[in-house]
Amino acid sequence: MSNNANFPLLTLIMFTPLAGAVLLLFVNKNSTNAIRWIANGFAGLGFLVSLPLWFWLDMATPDWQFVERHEWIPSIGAEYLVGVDGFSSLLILLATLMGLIAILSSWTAITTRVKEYYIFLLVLQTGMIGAFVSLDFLLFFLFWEVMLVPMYFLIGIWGSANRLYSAIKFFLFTLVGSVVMLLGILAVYFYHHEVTGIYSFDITRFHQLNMPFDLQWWVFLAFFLGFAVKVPMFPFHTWLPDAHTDAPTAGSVILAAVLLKMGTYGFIRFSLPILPEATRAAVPWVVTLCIIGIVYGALVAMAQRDWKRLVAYSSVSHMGMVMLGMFALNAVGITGSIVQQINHGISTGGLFLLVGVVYERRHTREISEYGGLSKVMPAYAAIFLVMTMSSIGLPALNGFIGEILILQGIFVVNKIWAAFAATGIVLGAAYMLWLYQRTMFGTVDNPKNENLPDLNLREWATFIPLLILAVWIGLYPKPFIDRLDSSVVRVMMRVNSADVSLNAGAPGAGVQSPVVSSDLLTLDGDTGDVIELPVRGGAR
Amino acid sequence: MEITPAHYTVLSAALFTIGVIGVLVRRNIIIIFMAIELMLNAVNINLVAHAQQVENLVGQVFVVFVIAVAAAEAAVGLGIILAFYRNKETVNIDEMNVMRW
Amino acid sequence: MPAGFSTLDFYFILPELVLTGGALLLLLLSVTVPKQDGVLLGVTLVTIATTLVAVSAFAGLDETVSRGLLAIDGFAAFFKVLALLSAALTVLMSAPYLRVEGLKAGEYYFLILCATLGMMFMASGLDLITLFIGLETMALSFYVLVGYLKPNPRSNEAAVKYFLLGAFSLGILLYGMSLLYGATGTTSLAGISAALSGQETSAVLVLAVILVGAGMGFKIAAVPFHMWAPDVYEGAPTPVTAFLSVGSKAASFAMLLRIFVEGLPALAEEWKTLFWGLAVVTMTVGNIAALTQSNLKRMLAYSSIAHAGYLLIGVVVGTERGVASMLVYLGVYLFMQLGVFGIVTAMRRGDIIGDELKDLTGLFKRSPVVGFAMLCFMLSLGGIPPTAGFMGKMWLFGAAIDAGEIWLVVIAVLNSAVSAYYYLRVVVFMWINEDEPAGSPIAIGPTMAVALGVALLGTVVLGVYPQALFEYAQSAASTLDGITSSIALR
Amino acid sequence: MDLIWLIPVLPGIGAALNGLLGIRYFSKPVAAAIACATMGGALLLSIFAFAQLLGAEHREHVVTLAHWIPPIPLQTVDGLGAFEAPWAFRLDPLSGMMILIVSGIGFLIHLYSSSYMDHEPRGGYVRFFCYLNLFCFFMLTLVLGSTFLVMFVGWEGVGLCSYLLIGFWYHKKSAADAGKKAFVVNRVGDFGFVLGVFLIFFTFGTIDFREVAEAASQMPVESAAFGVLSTICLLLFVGAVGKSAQIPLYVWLPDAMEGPTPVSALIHAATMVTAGVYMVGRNAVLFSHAPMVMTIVAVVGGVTALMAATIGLVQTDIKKVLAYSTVSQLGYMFLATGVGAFGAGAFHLMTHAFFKALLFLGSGSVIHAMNDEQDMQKMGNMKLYMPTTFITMFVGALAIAGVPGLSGFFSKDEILAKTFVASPWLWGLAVVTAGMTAFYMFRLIFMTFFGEYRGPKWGGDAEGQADGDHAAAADDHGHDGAHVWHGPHESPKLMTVPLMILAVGAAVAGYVGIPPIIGDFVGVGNAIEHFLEPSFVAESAALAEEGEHAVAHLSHVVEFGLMAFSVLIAGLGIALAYHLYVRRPKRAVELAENWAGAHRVLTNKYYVDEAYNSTVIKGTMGSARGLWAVDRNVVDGAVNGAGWLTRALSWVSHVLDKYVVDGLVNLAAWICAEGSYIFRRGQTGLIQNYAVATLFGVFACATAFLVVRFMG
Repeated sequence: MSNNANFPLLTLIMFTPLAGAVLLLFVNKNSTNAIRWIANGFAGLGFLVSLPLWFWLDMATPDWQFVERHEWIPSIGAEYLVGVDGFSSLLILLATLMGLIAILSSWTAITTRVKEYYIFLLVLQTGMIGAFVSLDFLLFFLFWEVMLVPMYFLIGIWGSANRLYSAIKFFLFTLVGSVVMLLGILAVYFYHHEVTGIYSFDITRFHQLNMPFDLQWWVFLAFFLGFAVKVPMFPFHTWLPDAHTDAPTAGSVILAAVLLKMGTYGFIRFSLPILPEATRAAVPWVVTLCIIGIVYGALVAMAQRDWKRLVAYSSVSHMGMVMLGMFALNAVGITGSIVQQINHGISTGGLFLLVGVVYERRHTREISEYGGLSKVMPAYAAIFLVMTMSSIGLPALNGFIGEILILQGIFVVNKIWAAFAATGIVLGAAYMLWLYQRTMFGTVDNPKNENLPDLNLREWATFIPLLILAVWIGLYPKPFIDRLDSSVVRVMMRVNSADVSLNAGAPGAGVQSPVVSSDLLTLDGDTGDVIELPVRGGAR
Repeated sequence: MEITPAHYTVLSAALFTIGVIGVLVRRNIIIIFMAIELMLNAVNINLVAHAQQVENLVGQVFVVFVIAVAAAEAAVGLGIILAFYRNKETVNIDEMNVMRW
Repeated sequence: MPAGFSTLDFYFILPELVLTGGALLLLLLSVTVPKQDGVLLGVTLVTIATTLVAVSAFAGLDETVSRGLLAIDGFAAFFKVLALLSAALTVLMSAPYLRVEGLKAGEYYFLILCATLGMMFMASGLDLITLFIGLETMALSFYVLVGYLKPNPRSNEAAVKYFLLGAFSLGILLYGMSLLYGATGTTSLAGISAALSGQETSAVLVLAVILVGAGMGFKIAAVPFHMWAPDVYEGAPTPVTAFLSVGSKAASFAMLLRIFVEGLPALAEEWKTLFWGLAVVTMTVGNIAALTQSNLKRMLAYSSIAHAGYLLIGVVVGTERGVASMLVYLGVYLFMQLGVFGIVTAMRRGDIIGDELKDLTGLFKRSPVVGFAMLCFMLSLGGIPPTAGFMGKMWLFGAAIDAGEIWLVVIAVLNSAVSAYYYLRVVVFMWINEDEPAGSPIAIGPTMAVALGVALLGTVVLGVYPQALFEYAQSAASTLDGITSSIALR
Repeated sequence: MDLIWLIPVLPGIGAALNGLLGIRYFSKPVAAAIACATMGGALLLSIFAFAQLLGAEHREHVVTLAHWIPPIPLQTVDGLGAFEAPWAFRLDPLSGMMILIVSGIGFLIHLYSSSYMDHEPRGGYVRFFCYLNLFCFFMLTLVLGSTFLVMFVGWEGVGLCSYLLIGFWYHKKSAADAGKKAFVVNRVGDFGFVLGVFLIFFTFGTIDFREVAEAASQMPVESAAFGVLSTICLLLFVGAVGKSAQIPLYVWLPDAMEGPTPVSALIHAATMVTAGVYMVGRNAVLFSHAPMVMTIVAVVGGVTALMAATIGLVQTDIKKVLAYSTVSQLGYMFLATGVGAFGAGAFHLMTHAFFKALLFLGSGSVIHAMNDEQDMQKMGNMKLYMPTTFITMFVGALAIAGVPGLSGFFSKDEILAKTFVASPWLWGLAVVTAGMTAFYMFRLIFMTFFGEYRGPKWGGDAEGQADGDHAAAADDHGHDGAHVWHGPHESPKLMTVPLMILAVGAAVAGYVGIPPIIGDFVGVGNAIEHFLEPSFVAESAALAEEGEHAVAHLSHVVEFGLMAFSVLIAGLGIALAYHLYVRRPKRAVELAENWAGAHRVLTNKYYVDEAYNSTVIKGTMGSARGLWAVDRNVVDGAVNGAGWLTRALSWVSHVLDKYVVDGLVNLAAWICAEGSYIFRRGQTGLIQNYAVATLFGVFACATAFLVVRFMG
């Protein structure tokens, strides 16, 4: 186990924001500037402490890294088990970065109940990171649900007109999905106990489980509901436009950039490797939903008059793309899917930030209220252009890398699917450029827009990291793709071991390797499947 | 005709049913309470009859407890009804619907 | 079975004796030392504490005493602890309430202790008669407690309703018991179990199961025997409602488990089916009816009905895991439910009744700590991590999945999602609605602070680190006779 | 040659400098200097590289900079492969020619623009050069890219720049619309292109041009069945159709004339639009293995050439004429590639780049002189005011018309000859087109430079200044009323010098490709075709094909006849134009009136835009709106699936919509709430009702058991 130093890095990353939240509890709620500085400070600190994940991550090992394992609820076998691989480390970095940006972007946007606002954002941050680092399924679920509450408040208190409705819709939708998912988790847990005699929520153990197909199928459905709502996949997406539209800017940014990734993360981390046969069986169905989502999201986006809602629907389309790559079930598709998750975080997060900038100035999101912003806010228009291009997958920007990998991945599986999905490219360009044209181009018709100030320094600071990332991933995605290798191989070993041989012997190949034979158990008598007991569940 | 425990059981059932119907149809709280006492007494008959049938005394012991509890219940119950009457000047059960929905 | 009583039998009921002594002392003091509410409170708490110590002294025992009438086992001990804890918290939150309402404290505490005594017997009774006596001891005390606000027509009405319907359901319960006695010739649970094993199920036995089930269903407020609950919860003094919804419910579940798991394993198929149906309708009706309530106490009544539905899942599962998960849930439920009612109690101040939802408006702004506590309780009731309610539900649903009760548990999780709506509504009033609240700020006295503090601590700590409770419940459940350790998956 | 990656990167640096710093800090001359300098650098490097290439034995050089997408295992037809994409650039004869064209013409246009755009405010000026440099960066990447994906970077990048530059005057709605249209239509083509790339990887396990060509050359020619190679080629051709504005995706190009004229010259004449032709040429091996697709290419090219030429006959906007001419000429190039004459296509690409850039820049000069007037009906006799522009444009027109001795003659003749071999029908199309080309080009020349001056008055004349929309348009362009127009005038040196250089190019560029019929006399071969040959064949096949090359040639007599015929046709076209527009201008109007129907169809460009608008665009937007309505009302409302009826009703009724619909979620919520009220109503407060409920429970249970027990 590499990187398994005694230093509890992940715990530190996870709880830094929470520490900030706790500290904020003791600050007078009227000293808003102090609160802002503290919140920004802790968010920045949170990002800084997460940086070692980039530099210290060992890309050569197939094992989990930075693992911490402590007893938690021994009577049911739940543990405080955290660890990362390339995939989750990237998402954590995305979360800490976007969290920092979201908090920074709120400086002037939020003027009421400032203290609570930052506390919720910081708690949310801890929840997100916690979900990404958890290797214990119960712990994961705990964090997964913890995120709901602060997000609910962020939408409900600081949102716009329809905020209560949107907040509750978000909450209930996600809750329904996740409670059903909990049932799936428990089913796997008990099955694991049945065949091994060990009570454990350790997903590295679950990753070695060979469940009978029927059970897999049901558990898959349960997981699917939980994750698909979060992604969100068509037809479970209806909460998203509402939530995005009504959330405050930072909420939208976090929601789009990180929270949605929970769903896709869940699929890659749990559904695929734990339930490989069911996953394979579900491919046509899921892909159908993905394609519908891609086209549907794009078309509906085109009809929007609300700037934020348009971006929200584009999210539906993009996340459909992400799911599509994943269910190609080959290395290129899954890599593309993960890269596209990061990209979506950057570009859609950026787009929401951009909407937030003008919303703060004009307090409207009606597209028709704008026009000709290029003239009054040239820098803004330029950044918006880059984000738009990143969003529609212009080569040499980040979105392209993800899209091309996803489409190539799905293409070798089924050409027709790829063709349908690729229509998203055309439609994506259409609605984004139309948006760009309606807002940035034309003459400044609306007198209220004539004196809008361009970006200030703080706003620049929120965009610069995103721009850098967009160009970096677009031009040289290798560092990102390289660190996904072992994560992808881990999944591939389970769902499609035929397609990983290129890397056999290289990173990740060990995932399959030595297991103890002393405890070979036969399940279900008739099937004669043999379950191999994990010797080293990866993270011992 | 010999009177068997089965006959008592039938009697008990009938008495119980009368009690239940009493509870359901009467309007006066006191009478409803009496109907409930009828139900309890149906239970008592049942217990005694069964005690006879199974040839042990447990049933009869049970009856003693039931009677005692019924007495206690009557005491508490009448007190409560009295308090209610003091406030509302009525013991009509139809007028007892301040709290609903 | 020993031939007669011995001093040993008295030794084993030492906790109950202590409690009785304390209660009697209290009654005496209330007559002799007027206006000494503090003293009375102290005596009550000391009594409860001493009893608690005594109960824990017997922890780990697994004895059948008093000629098979009582069990001194982990299961009983667990429920006794629950009863005593809920009594203690109720007493703590009652003190300021009694002052506001101008009620006599001595009798009140006495009745609480009596009810607790009844609960303790319900937990350890091994004979239908003992259980019946325990049940009535508790019920009679509650009849009076519910109507304790004598000048208040709502309280009166609640008392009458509770009393009449309680007596009515008692009749049904007793009739069922008499049928059981008739069929088996004994009232001892072990005897009934032995007599029934291998016996063909007869219609009479089924009827007995239904009648006993209905009687117990009334006590735990299972649909359709729940109708009293909303009215009584609303009308009763708030701390009594709290005690009723926690202590009485827990003790009734203890009795229910004793009767069905220990006494009627032979009829397991029948009563599991019965409780399956009851569980489904109970949680569904409870949750849906709660959606539109505007009175907080009434809403909590429906929520408590819904929770009874969840708890019934544990009965349906009926395995050791199922029972253990029920115990966990009851333990968790104690903290969160008492916490909520504690806050509702605290809302009663000056001229304000404070049990309407809109009374909560801006609560967070007025007193953030109370608002935060309420948030935790609501999340916990809704089963959302990281609160205790989640751990309870998770484990309850887990037991059901383990037992293959998939559909039941699917219905349950959907219900729990629905329930989030009305719990969040409370949160909306407290946190989000910005209108200026009416009335004086909430003052939290020291006793109330302790009560709320304990409840909050329990809710949060058990949500993050429930190991102790899990372990305790597990060991308690394993001492229940006739329990099957596990049912194979599917 | 290892530094070829610098060729695109240099303008990239220029763009970055101007974009990041320039917009805020640079003055106009500085920005223009940076842009021109980087382009000049690129041009020098290109010349240098090209010279090295000429001298090299092995005329292919690949430079791999770094991994872009590192290898990831992926299934292909032949088992497990690895998908990877390096940042690799390839210099070979074809790309060598292209970089010369791009950087050469690009450089000239940079120079030209520095003067042409001078009346832009500083910010816009710098922005323009930023975009222009960026375009060159992407265009050079496109032509130098060694794999399909690197090419695609440039491919999409030029699309973006085209979008930005067409919409450069974004405050004009038409400009912004045109930019968007260009991008989206191109994306439709890209859709085909990427699918083609995917299929290429799936088939060959690589996306490197050379490797693909080698692998394809080993596969049988798909003359009988429409196999995988044909599919690939068809998909790639869809991409080319989009980029190079062929039927049915040509509609964006005429609209693209909304951009500044240098942009039209660079992007929409000389370079970007030829990318499709370049790409097909780049994949010559693939295409020659797919004869059916070749036929499609040829037919599409031929038909486009004719159709665009017919539209060009009647346009009065000077730039629109040139735009349709460009579409038409691009059709010519596709016709050439379609009949297998890749060399001829590339040759025409090059000559076209010269004369069309020349014509566009010339027209820009005219427009500039006319104070942004583009309507030829308002010009006339301009040769008087701007002789340099007139002479250079005249040369360009002669070249495009195919007058012997000028560049267009050689390349067009080459194409006609090759087409005749392949299909006389297509040859017929091409010749008719050639005639039309000559006609409309000289129509343009005559309307603009000859005849009466028909434009607005100038000087202190207030009426002339206030003249309707024309003045307003001028203001829009940033003149801000401060700039007073002093009538048509010759453009400054910075503009005319590029024109002259291009005119020379347009005149002599053809001599690199002297057709054998003439070349044989003077002892010069067709240098360019021979030079480009290695780019169009697989390495392994190159030697083998050496011998059979001559087989396709026509006899000299036939070729000479064809050549003479096409020259005759061109001459006829010019003569007709002279007749109609110089000698008897009224005749043209009469003709238009006599043939009003045809004329209207042509002026309205066959109503293709309208057709697209009413089908594709309306359809898309309609489905978008419809789906949104569905999303708001149905999907959202369908969570429980019980809401069909409700939804249908709410559709009609806004009131219902408010309370019942926003979807199924709300419906579910509504059902719960209603259920809640029902349950509440059950709670009557009456004890006896409660007791009844209890009894009901008991009876229900008992009945259930009875039923199960005794019935079941």
